Amino acid sequence: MVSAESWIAVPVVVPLAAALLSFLVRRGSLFISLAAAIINVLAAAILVNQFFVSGPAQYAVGGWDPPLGISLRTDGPALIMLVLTGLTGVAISLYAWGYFSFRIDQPARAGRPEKQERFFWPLWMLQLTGLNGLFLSGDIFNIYVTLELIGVSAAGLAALSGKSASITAALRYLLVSLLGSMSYLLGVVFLYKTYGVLDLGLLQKMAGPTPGVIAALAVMSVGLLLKTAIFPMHFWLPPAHANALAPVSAILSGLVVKGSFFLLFRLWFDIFSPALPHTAFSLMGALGAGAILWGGIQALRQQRLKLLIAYSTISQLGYLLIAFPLAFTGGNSQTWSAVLFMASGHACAKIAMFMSAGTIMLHLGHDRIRELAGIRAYLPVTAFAYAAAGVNLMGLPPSGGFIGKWMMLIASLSTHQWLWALVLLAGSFLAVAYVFRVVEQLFVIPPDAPFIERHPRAGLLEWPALILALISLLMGLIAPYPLRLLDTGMAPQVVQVIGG
Amino acid sequence: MSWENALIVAILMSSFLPGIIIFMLPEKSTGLRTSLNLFGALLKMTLVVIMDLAIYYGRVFHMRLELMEGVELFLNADPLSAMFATLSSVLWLLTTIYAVGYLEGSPNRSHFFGYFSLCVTVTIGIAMAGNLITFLLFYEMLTLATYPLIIHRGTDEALAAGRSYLFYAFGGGGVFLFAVIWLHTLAGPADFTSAGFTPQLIDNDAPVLRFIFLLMIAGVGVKAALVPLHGWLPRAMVAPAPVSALLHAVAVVKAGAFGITRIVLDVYGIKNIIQLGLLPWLMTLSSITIIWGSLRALQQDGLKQRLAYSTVSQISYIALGISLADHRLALIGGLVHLVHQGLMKITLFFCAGNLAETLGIHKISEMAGVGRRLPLTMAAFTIGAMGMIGIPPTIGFVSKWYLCLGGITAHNWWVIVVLVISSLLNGAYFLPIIITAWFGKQQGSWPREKNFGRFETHWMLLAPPLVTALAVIVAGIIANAQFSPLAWVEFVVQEYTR
Amino acid sequence: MTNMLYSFTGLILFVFGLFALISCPHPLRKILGGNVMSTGIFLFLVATSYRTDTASIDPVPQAMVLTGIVVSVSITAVALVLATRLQQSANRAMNRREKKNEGGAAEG
Amino acid sequence: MVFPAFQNVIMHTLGLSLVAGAPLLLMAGCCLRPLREASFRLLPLSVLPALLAVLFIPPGVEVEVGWFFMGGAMELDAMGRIFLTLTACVWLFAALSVHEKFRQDPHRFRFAGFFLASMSGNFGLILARDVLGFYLFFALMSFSAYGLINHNRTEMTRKAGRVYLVLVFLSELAMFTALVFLSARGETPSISAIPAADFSPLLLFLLFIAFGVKIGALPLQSWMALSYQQAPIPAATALAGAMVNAGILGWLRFIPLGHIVLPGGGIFFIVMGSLAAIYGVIFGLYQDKPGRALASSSISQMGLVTVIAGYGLLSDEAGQAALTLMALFAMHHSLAKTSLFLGYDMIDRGGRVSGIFLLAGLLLPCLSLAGFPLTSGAMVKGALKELVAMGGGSWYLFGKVFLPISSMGTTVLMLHCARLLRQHNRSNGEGNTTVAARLWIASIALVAATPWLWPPLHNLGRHSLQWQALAQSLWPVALGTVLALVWFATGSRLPARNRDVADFDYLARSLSGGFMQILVAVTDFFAGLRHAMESWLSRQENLRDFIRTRGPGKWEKVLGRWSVVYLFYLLICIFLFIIMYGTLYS
Amino acid sequence: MDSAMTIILTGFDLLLSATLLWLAWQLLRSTDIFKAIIFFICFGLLMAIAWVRMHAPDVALAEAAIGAGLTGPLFLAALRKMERKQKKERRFDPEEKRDNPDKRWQVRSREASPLMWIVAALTLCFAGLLIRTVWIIPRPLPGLAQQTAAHLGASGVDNAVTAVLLNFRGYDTMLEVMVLLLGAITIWSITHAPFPPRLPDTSPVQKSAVRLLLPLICLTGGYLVWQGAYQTGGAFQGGAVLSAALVLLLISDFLWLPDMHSLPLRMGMVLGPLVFLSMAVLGIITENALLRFPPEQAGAFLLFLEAACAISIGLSLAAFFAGGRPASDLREKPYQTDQPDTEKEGS
Repeated sequence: MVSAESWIAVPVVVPLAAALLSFLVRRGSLFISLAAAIINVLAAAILVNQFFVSGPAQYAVGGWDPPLGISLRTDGPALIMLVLTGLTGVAISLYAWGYFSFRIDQPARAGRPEKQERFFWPLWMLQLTGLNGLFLSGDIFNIYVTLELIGVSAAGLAALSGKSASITAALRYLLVSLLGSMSYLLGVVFLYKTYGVLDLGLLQKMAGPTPGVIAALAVMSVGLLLKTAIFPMHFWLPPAHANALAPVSAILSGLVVKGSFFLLFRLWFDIFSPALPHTAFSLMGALGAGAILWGGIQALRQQRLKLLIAYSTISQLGYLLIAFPLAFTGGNSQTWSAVLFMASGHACAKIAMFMSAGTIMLHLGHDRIRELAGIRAYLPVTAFAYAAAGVNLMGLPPSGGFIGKWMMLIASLSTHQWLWALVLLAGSFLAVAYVFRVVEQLFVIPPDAPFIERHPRAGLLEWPALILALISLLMGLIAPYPLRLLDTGMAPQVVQVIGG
Repeated sequence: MSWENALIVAILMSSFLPGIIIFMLPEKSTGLRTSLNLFGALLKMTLVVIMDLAIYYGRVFHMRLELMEGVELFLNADPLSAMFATLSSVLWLLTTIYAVGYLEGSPNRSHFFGYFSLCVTVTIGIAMAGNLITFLLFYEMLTLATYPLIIHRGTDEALAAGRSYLFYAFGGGGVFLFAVIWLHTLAGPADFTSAGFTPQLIDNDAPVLRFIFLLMIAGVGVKAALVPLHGWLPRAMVAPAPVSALLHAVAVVKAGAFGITRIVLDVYGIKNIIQLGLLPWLMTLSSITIIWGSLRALQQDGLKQRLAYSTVSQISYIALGISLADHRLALIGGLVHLVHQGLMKITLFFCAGNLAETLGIHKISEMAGVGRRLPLTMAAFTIGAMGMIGIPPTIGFVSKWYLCLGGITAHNWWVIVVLVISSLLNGAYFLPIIITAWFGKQQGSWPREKNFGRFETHWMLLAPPLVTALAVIVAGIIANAQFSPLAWVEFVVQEYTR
Repeated sequence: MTNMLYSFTGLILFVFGLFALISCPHPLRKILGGNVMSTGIFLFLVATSYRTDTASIDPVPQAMVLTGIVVSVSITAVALVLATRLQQSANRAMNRREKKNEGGAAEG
Repeated sequence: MVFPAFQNVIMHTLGLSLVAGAPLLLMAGCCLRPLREASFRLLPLSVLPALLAVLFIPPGVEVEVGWFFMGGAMELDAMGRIFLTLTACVWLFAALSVHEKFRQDPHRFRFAGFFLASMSGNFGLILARDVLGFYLFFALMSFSAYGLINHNRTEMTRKAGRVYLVLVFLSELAMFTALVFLSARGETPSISAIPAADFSPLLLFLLFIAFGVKIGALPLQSWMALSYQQAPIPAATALAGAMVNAGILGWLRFIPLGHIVLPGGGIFFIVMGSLAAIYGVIFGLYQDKPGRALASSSISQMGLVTVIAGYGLLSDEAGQAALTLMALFAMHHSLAKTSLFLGYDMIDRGGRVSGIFLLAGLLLPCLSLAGFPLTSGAMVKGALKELVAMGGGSWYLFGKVFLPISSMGTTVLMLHCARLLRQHNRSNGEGNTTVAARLWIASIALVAATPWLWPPLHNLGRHSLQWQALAQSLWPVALGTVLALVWFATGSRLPARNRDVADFDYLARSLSGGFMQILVAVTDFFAGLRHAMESWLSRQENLRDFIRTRGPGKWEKVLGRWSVVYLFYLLICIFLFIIMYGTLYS
Repeated sequence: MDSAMTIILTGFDLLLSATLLWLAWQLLRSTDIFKAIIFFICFGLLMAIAWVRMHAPDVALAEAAIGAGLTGPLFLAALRKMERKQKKERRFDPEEKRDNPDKRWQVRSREASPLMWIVAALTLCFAGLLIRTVWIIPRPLPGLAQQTAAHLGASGVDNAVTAVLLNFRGYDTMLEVMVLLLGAITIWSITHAPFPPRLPDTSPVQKSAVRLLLPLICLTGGYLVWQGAYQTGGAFQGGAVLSAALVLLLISDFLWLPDMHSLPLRMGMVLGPLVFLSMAVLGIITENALLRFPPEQAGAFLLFLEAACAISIGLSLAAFFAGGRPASDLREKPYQTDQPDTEKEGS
């Protein structure tokens, strides 16, 4: 009968089926998707369990072993992203439920929110499929297909609100995504030309500093950087994220950029680290530093909440990159783990923030930061969720962000890379500034605060945000578990390389 | 889990859980909120006292939670933490009562009391932190927990104060984090022990260690309001009186001073720090702070502002005592002032709050003759102020006495000069308040008078300052008794002067 | 030789497409550029598999290119629809503005 | 046998505790609304435990109260007994007077409270065995006295109070510092074991300031005239009669006279003392208010005490002699002063005593102070001469010249006082003055009788009865009397307008004011600097504007262009290419 | 003979490459976008030839059908949609260039011109690096030809490309079909089919031509699907041909897609992916691996799969052409006036 290893297919197959069904059967799309999200989490949990029992696994799709066939694999990084996506996926689904029922109850334009809901679910499920496929895939061309799946569904989601601004942003997003994935594909071709295989595991064994790898890494990295919205190439992100519907912003900011980042991470640390010189890592660090500072400054100057959050995403992505030189020279595997740990902490926090912003916007009708005061009286949970998520962005204990920052600082100080440490601190200060710009508005209730009617389903909007925010806030306390996942997941060769 | 662990957790939870529940309570359920608050406070106090006794009889309280390799949460209740925890929990009870009275009928109380409880939880966490990471964790959380309290009024001024607070606190926090990590990379993960880190390190990295020390002091110095870093404190006075009391006596400023103590005694260790020659720096810094705070206090007309600057000055007594850490008496003086300053300053803030709440008085120039209208409040105020000046038999005298003794046994005349000048200035800014309150002639009517029936003000506003004022006197008179703060501090100091 | 030649052609097509995607302001041109770019990559990829000997031709790149073509047409279609929507709303806005201007002129 | 001993301990502890405790309890009673009437009625009884203790507590009983204020201890030693007796008597007089005078006063409870607190402090410091206990009670007494001085709350009393408070505060600080120096070994010494070895001139100077304020030593005297005049007369009685002694006792307790020789310190004391003695006289002659005149006489007399202490510091045996002599002088002075103040009180309240009797009654303490034969003054001055003789050398000569002059001056001053008292306007003529009169008479009796009844004075008394001594003590008084009479007869008065100048009031005020101004200026400067820095840092508006409109905003737009992004795309790509090729070829 | 052949072929290769590059350059630089699209179609056709030259007939077929055959019309339709209204409403502007209907596209490019030179130089540099890399990649190039050939027998089909596509790398194809469906879903989510795609003057000749052609096209499509197992052809090619039939129907007013109910369309679009997915899951259940087919029946399975996919692909491609969901589906108020949104989302 069905073997235990086949669980690995579930995170791909189930959302896929849900996407098809929810496109086909529109009425029940919500519940189909919700069920799929929950099954997805369960599958992720089972995979984690299997991982702890029997270590990294490889699964040949169709029974064809690589290099001929495609393999799926679970290892630490993949699993942590899988679990993250699963958890946040459920939260986002719940939130979207509340969000759309809210909007459908108060239609601003006939039919529009309903249309949005109908198409949201299949698109979201395909997005989930793409992400899970990306994390699990062990084949570089298959990864390209998942990237496209992610890219197109993300553009579709971004365009869902139907406003001109969001359409513009979505088109730009789509083109950027096209450019990114084409660059990636070019890299795939180079690799195939050089080694004649597409499997990650085989590539890892073969890879060395050869011309093909060099070209592949250069174009793939730059493509993925573009897709991840790293600093000088971030232009597409803020409009896309800020103009989308709230659940969509959450998906885009929390998960989608993490997908391409994960790939970058995998390429640089898992597969090709032997081929990469130190300077390359420093370049990544420099880009990260630029992102942290620039994103922070831009976040400071925004007048709108969602734009602020979007720019903070840019800033936070910089942290992930700044970890590259630190992990390379840090001489300890922790920094390596810190990257993904921080990424997942940030994902939870960012999703919670966008959810809060969406809730506020639904209730208030706008998201101008200066006019938010008083909202706490009606949406206390949301206000708190925003603040709690902000703690993660600021990197204060005990959040996941803190643990990540801690490990990075340790690495930078123990290897005397002062500059990175200073940038990390400066980024935190900027984060404090832009988080509290909002929080101070959220936390006060002026006497003349306007009265806002609470939607009966507002709980569905508020609590998922709070739970994610709390997860991000308390992630530091449960750090040993994900870190264990990462530690065991690392291939011995990589440990050697990074450690040496 | 042994009962010791359970006790630690229970102590933390006894304010945390009520805090969480209070957050969720609707605004209207005043009774439930108040009883939860008081129940939590009483429970916490009881538990802390039990813990004190157990510590006195040699029990060890440890709790570890590993976050990752080399980073663990470590809660450890040694006598020093017990001292701070006791102070905080007792004063929290009083402040809670006071706050309930103070905020009666004002909006957003669930929010307020929720953060109030979180704040004390975090403070207890600071007290019981057993290593730098844990300390840092709670230290940063303290900023977060107090910020909503500072901006509670929601006025522009409050927001500006909040911003200033954040600027300073997170600036300090960042510097502190940096220093902690730096030290971590040099010395590895280490718990607070009276020995500090290994002496070999000094041979290799003395200049770096010095620099780290400066960074650390700057980091915690922000909360302890050491002089160039004190700017937030007077501004934060826009917060309601219970918050000021909390900031000055229970939580924030205390946490900073406690941090200095920990850094000198437990992170570096007395021996090491002397070898590094760092104490004179600390002494200079604290002396400047003492004098500066007093001088600035002299020029304030706002009562709370004056008190705030007085805190700036007084808190550095602790640092001054610590800076003579190799002399037992000075150490005792410094540590005992941690408790004493808390009692005295909270009295003063309670009284200032009473003046503001009952009569609408915010300025010293409006206080003439107020002693007749609020005799009990002003009596408490007088006692608190006397304590601040250091007039016997108040506890202020006790700590000053020990500090001076420490100075003289160390042949460090500087300390005495500083303390005498400071006392002179303390007198110069407190005595006129007392005189004008008691002997001045009332000018016209009070700015905004409220009547509370039987007592001169709401009983919940009256009882806490009276209790603390009594404590200011009694704890001074019985300083040598077995169960006084002084005795406990001597117990604490045993560990460090062995 | 042949595969080298076609590889170069493919790469140059890629670069052309890239340049067009970036530098052309018109969305349709951008999308065209994207198409040229992908076609270039496909050519580059298939050139890899080319052997004079028909039997030893590697089918995997061809399969990949088939997949790629389909993906590419989807993206193109989506992008075109988006661009159309955008242009239409821009046109409408322009018309509205003109109408307003005309109305204003008529009144004035 | 254990039990009775234990019982004794309890009794002694209780007894000694009550000496200072009873007034405090009564004070507490005065503060509580239901008890205050009764407490006020019991006011004179508060002295009772002190008197009983003098009578019944055997010498050498030492009570340790370990928990009390860092280790308290009480003992009633010989010196203490003298002072306690004396002080208790004065306080008793004062208490009775208060009880009588303030019966109708609306603020009597407040006054009683301060009064009792001062009293408690005064008793407590006498009994205190440990320096901190002494300090504690001294502070209690000093600060409570502010309430006595500023009882009437007029502009003048407030000013008097302020001056007093400032000086008291200074003295407290000096004393505190002195105590710290005394404890330089790390533990607080007991009063009987003040370490002579560590005694430094600095310490002596600190003690001079600490207790000099109380006795009105020269630069610190300015509170006295103000307070004695402005305080209610019973309070002034207590100040002049009892609390001044606390200052003397302070010196006695803390300067281990007889164990140390500090010639420099001694000279300082002698000079300051003699200056004070002369200054007191001259200053007194300017006065036209009895209170002020009496205060200046106190200044002058206390100058003599300072001189005694100074001589005591010159050598060991002189120290021993000075020790006794200071105690005796204290007693002599306070009895005379008390009597004068009680007389003043009686006159002030319109007491009807016939002219000649009044004059006699007033003259007796005056002459006693001047050192008229057969009075305690003569005895004390005789002893002083012997002490001066011990000083040796030039200081002996100085004493020989100075003492008669001082006696002469005192005589003139005291006669001036008596005249002022006689001429005093009876402020409120009505009222029952029988109690006041009786008190006054009792005090005169005490002044007259003490030299002969008090055992320690027997020797001196016998000595003073010798002819030579009589003559020696008589001629300065006589000369002084003549001078005074001439002065009175010519009717000339010294101009009153220089009074304030002589008060050092201006000087002090302008000095302290200038000092404060400098301080304020300095702090303002730094605070301003800091403020400027902060506002520069947090000039958020400008910064925000910059971030929003210029700089970052503009560049963000540039970064939003496809071509710019493409530029970066190419740059990063080419950079990666090149560096990786670099590794390939290196 | 071989050498002569080689020379001829090399000449052909050079010519073809040069033509391709020239076409690409033209289509990217020509001033008129309409021309550019025409160039693009030509480019697609030439590419098909290039594919044939590369011995990739499957790709050639797909390119011809999809790359040139479908994408070109897609572009043309889009261009028409973009210009149509404008033309209608601004009749007095015959000089208006078809290119750059909106001025803002142009302004930016002029501004950026100095930058463009740098960028162009860097692009050249980039191209040089790429070419150089290809140049130095060691030869012979490795590949998976042997493995594929070795396992072809177990794949159930004879055509190696189809074997790779549907069996060895069936997972890729499953996701790829999803991407296609995703494209359709996205397009549906964006807008309605915005204008009647039929030509205004459908002549009777056209109609009858369509009537005649239709069965033929369908037959061709079916044949291509069927043939996929053995020779060139397969689901994509067949699907593309089917979509051509649908497009013909659309533009000839036979099928009025915007008026259709969306459910049958959705069912048709989902059919292929769903069958694919079911097969995949069936593989888990029966063969213990995702997408594993029992080797004996693999051929039948794959044929079924291809047939289902072809239908869905045809429908999806037709949906691309229609450019939106049926007008009756999920009606929202049309965007008559696209005022700046003042509703909930802010602006």
